[in-house]
Amino acid sequence: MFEELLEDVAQTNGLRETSTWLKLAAGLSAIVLCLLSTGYAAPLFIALVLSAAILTLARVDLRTYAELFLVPLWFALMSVAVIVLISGGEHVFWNWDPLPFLSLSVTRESINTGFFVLCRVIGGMSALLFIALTTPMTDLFVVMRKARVPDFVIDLAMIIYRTIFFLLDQVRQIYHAQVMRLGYSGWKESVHTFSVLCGSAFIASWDAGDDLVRAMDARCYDGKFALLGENRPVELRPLAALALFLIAASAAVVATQGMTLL
Amino acid sequence: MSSIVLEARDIRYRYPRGQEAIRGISFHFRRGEKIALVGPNGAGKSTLLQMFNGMIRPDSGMMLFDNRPMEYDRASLRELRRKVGFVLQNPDRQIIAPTVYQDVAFGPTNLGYSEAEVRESVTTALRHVGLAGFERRPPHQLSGGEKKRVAIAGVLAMDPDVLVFDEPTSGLDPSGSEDLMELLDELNHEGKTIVISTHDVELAYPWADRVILLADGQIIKEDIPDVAFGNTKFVRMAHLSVPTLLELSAELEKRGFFIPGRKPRSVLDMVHIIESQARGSCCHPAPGTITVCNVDTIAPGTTPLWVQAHPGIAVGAMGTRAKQCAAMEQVALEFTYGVIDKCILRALRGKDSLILTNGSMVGRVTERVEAYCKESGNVISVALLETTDRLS
Amino acid sequence: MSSIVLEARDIRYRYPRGQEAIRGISFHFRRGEKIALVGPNGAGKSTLLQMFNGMIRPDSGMMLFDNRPMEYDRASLRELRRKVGFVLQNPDRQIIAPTVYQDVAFGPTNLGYSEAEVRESVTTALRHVGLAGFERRPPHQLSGGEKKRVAIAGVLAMDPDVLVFDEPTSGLDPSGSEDLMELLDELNHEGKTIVISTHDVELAYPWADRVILLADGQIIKEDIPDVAFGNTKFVRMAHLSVPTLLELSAELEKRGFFIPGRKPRSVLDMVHIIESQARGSCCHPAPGTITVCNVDTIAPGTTPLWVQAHPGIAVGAMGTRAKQCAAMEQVALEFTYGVIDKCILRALRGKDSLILTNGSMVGRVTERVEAYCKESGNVISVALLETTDRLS
Amino acid sequence: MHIMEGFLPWQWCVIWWLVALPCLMLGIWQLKKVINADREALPLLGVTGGFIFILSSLKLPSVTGSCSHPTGTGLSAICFGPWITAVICAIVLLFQSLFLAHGGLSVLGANIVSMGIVGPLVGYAIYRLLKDTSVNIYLTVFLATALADMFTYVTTSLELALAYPAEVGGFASSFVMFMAIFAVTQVPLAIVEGVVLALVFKYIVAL
Repeated sequence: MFEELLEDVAQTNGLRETSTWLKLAAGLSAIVLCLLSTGYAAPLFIALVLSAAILTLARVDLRTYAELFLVPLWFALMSVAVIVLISGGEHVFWNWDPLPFLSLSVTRESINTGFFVLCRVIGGMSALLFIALTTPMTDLFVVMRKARVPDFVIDLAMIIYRTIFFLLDQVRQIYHAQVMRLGYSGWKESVHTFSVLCGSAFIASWDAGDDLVRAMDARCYDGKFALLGENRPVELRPLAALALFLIAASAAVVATQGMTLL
Repeated sequence: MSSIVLEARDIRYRYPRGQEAIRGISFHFRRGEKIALVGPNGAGKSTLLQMFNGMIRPDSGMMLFDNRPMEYDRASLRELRRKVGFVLQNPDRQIIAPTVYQDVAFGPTNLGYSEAEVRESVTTALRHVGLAGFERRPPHQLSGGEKKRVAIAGVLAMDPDVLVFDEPTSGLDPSGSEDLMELLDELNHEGKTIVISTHDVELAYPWADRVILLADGQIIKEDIPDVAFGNTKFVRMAHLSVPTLLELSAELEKRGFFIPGRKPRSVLDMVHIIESQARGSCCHPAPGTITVCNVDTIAPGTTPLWVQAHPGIAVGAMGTRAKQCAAMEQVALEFTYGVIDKCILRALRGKDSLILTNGSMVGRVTERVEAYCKESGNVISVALLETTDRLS
Repeated sequence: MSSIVLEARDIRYRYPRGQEAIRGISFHFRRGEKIALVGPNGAGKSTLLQMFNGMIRPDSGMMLFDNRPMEYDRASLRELRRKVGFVLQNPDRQIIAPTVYQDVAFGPTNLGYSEAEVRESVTTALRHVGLAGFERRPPHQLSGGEKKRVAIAGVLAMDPDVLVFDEPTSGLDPSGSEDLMELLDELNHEGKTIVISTHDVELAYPWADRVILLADGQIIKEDIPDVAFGNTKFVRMAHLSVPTLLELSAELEKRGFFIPGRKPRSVLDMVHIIESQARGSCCHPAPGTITVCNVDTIAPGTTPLWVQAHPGIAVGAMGTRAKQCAAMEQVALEFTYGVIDKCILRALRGKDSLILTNGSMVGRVTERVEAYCKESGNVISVALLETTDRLS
Repeated sequence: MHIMEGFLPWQWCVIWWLVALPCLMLGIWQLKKVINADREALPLLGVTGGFIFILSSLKLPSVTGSCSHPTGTGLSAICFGPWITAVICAIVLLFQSLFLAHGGLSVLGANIVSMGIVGPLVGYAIYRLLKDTSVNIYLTVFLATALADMFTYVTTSLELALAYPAEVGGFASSFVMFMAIFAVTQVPLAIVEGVVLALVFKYIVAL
C-alpha cells in the first residue's frame, strides 16, 4: 500500500556530505547526455557508472535499488512494444494489418529504435535515481533559492515537504487500524474502506493546515522562512571524479553515435 | 494453570534497512493473564505488539496462537485478527467513521455478520464500555476518554479472546485513566487476556500480573511487578523509573525496616507496613463494614434511601455504569478511583462504606477484601445491599 | 517578591457556537515562578494557555503582560509572542520547516534578525536543549523526545521571558520526561517564568511552586502544591487523583502519626517522616559527602580517573549535557533522575556520591542539600570537583 | 501514471516545458496575489499539496500490479482554480520523481501538462458546468474526477504518440495504439477513482 520515500535513503546515504552542486551536475548532465545520444551504448555506459556510484559510494543496498526500476521498466516495456510495432522500416520480420489505417510490423529498424529508447530510459532513470538517492530535498531547497525560484514557491514547497511526512505517518496508522479490523476483506469493502482512508487523509490535512497557521503565528510569522545557509563546499576529489565521468560519457556519446543493436 | 494463548519463540525482526527492532524474544501469555510490556520509547514495544495479530511477521522465530503457529495467508490472518483485538494508542487514528454506531460496526460488517447480528454486537459492545445511547453521535465531538471507549467497543464487537492495548491511558486525565483501567479489569474478569504496552510504571506496577521489561528489542526481565521493578539495574537499563511506593519501601529496607516478602503495591499495603513497624501491630479492634451494591440488579431509588439512613457513610463507585447510576440517583461519591483499597483503609479506622459497582465486579470486591484480611490478620465483613434493605 | 509578569482579570471566553470555555478567571504569575495549571481534559486548560500569547482573545475581562493590558494589533501581538514562548503538546504540530536548523531559525528570521544573529541564536538554543549537531536533520527522523526539544529550541531562540508548555511530558517515557523536567528547572534557574498545563498530578506535585486547579472553566483552588492537592473535595471536583505520597501521608495522619506542616513531596521527605516517627530521631552520625562536578568547566578525562580513585561511589547525572558527557567519558551512571534526592538518601546512609551537571544547576545542588539539612538537622557537605582533584 | 525519465526525445521535452511554463507563470502570478492578500493561504496550499502527494502515493488495493492512484488534483482545482493547482502539482510532481522515482526531470514538463494542467482543467470545467444544474453533487464529483483522470491519460497518450508517430497512419494510428494500451486500460481504474472520490466527498459531508 505504501511506498517507501527515497528521501529517507538520501538523508543517510554515503554521499550525503558531498557538495550538492557536484551531485546535481553529475545527475543533470547525465540526463542531458542520455537525451543527446543517438546510439544505445552511451546511455548504458552512463547507467553502469552511476549505478556503480549509487551502490558503492552512496552505499544504497542492491535490492532497494533494483526494486526502484520495476515500475518504470514495466511502463517502458509496454511503450517500447508499441514503438516496435508501429515505427516500421525496410527489413520487415513480421507484419499484420488488422485495420485499414493500422499497420503493425516488426522490422530491424523498429527493433533498433525500441532498444535505443529502452536504453535511454535505463540511462535516464539511473541519473534520476542518482540525484534522488544521494541528494536530500532539504539540500535542494538551497539550490532552488540560488536558482532564483521565487521565495514563496520555495516556502510552499517546504511546507508541502514537511506536511507529506507527518500526514503519511497518520495515514499509515489509520490504514493499519483498518487492516486490524479486517477492512479490505473483499472488493466492495476495499473500495469503501479505501475511500474512508482517503477521506480521513483529507480531514487530517485540513486539521494540519489549521494547526500550521497557528504554529506559524505563534512564532511571529512575517512571511519569511529561514534557509540553511550554504551547502558543503566543492572538494577536489569529487570534482575530479565528476570531470572524468563527464569527459568519458561525452566521449561515449560521440564515439557511439548512431550505433544500433542489429 | 490456564492454557497458553499467545507465545513467541525466539522471534527477530528488522525493518527494511533499519536497525534490528526485535532481537530474539521468547515469552508466553496464559489465558486470563494481565500482562504489562514496559519499556522506553523505541524499545520495540509497538513492533512486538503488532506481531500479536500478524500485522508484522517476524523474520525468524515463530509466533503461536492457541499453541498453533501463526499462518500468514489471508484467511488465517482474518481469524487471528478477530481473536486478537488491538486498540491503538491514539483513538483518532482508529475511529474514522462518521458516527459511533458505524465505527463500532466496522469490524462485524467486515466479518460478514448479518445486519441483525451487527446491530446486536454493536449494542452489546457499547453497553459494555458504558456508551449506550451514543450510537448516533459523531466521534469528533466526544472527549478523549469517550473516544478511547469507542475504539475499545469497536474491537470488543468482534468478541476477541485477547485484547492488546498500546499505551491505553496516554492522553487521558487521572479519572479517565482510572475508569479505563477499571474497564480492563472488568474485561479481564470476564475471561479476556489483557496485554498492555506502556512506559508508565506507576500504572503497570499495581495492575499487572506479570511485567515484561523491554529495552533495545530484548526482554531484560520478566517477572511479577515487585521483582521486575525492584531491580534498579534493570530499571535503569530500560530507561524507566522505580514506582514511588517500591522506591520508598526499598529505602526503608536499607534503613533496617522490615519489609515482608510481597512488596507494597498500594498505599494500603504501605500503611500496613508502616503501622506494623511503628506500633508493632496492625490489627484493629473494631473495623467497619463494606457494603457492596450491584447497580444492575438493585431497584431504582434504593441506594439514595439507604445512604440517607446511614449517615457518615462514604460511597465509592467502580466502573462507568456505577458512576452513571450514582449521577442519575444523585448519590454523592467520595471515592471514584482505587475504591476497594480506600474502603478497606476506612474500615480499618472503624468506619463504614458503600461500594456501587456492577456485574462481575461485585465478586472482585469480596476477593480483594478477603485477600487483604488473610494477609493482614484483620477481619472486615463485606455485605451485599439488596433491594429489601432499603431502610434497614 | 518579584514583579508580576502575567495577569488575568476576570476573563471569559466562549467558542463560537460552543459552550463557555473560560468562565471568569483571575490570577497572576510572578517573574521566575514555576506554575502548574492542573485539571481534567476539557477543563479549559488549552484555551486559557492560548490567551497567554494572544492566540485567543477573551470575550470579556483583561489579560495583562508586564502590567500592561494586552493589545491585539499585529505589532503588539508579535512583541507579545516573542516574550511569551508557547510549546505545543504535539511537537509535530509545531515543527514547520524541513530541517532542525531552519525550524529553530523560523522565529528569529521572522523577527528580522540578521543572518549572523539568527545563526547565533539557533546555535545557543540547540546547545541549550542538548541537540548541537542536529542542524541538518529532517524532523521526521527524530524521536519523540528529540522533536520536543526541537520545538522548545524553536521557542528559546526568540529568548522569551515566559515559557508556556501544554502537557510537556505527554508521550515521553520516564527518562525523557525526567530530562525535560530538568530542562524546565534549568530554564527556570536562568530566570524564565515557566507555566505548564498538565493532568499528571505526580508530575506537578513535586515540581510546582504554585498549583492552579481548574475545572469547568473556573479556578477551583490556587495554592502551594500540598494544599491544592491535599483537599480531596477539590481534587475530586477536578477529576484528579491525590499524589501517592500525599495520600499516604494523609492516611498516616489519620492514624495518629505526626506529619509536619510541610507535607512530604518526595521519597526523601517521606523516609524522613517515617524514620522520625519510628526511631524518634533522624539525625545520622556520619553522613557521606556529595561531590558536584560541572561538566562545562572540568578538563576531559578528570571524572573517570576520579571515579576510579573512589571505589564504591555512586555517580548521578542531571541534565542532557551531563548525561552526554558521562556517555562520552564512559562513566557508569547510577542515578539519572531525582538525582539530588537520591544522593542525599545515600549520604544519610554514610555513603558518598558524585553528581555531574552543568552551569547554573551546580548552584541548585547546593541549595537543595542546604535546604534539606536545615529542615532535618543533618549535616551533609557538598564539595566541588576541580580539574586538579584528579587523583585526590 | 507518469512518463518516465529518458522516454521522450529531447525536442519533445523542450516543447512540453514550453507549453507548461506559461501556465506555471500564470499560476505563480495568481499565487502571489493570493498569498499577499492572505498570509494564511500559504499553509493551506501547503497541506493541499501534501494531500495530493499522499493520495498519489497510495495505491488502490484491489488493482495489484498497476500503479494507478487517485490524483486528488480535481479537489484542489475546485478550491484554488486550475492555474494555482498547476503550480502545486509541479511541486508535487518534482517530489514524486525524487521521492518515489515516478516520472522524471526532463519529462517533468510533459507530466505537468498532463496531470497538472489538462486533468485539473477538465475537472474544473465539469465542476463549473454541473455545479448549478440539477445533477446530483456526488455524480458531479464522480464525473469531474473520473474524467479528469481519463483526460490525464489521454494527454499522456497524445504526448507519446506525438513523439513516436507510426510509419503508416502517422500520429493518428500511433495515438490509437497508445490510447489502447494506456488510456483504455485506465477506464475501469478511472471509474473506481471516481467512485472513491465521490465516497470521500460523501464521507467529508457526513462529518
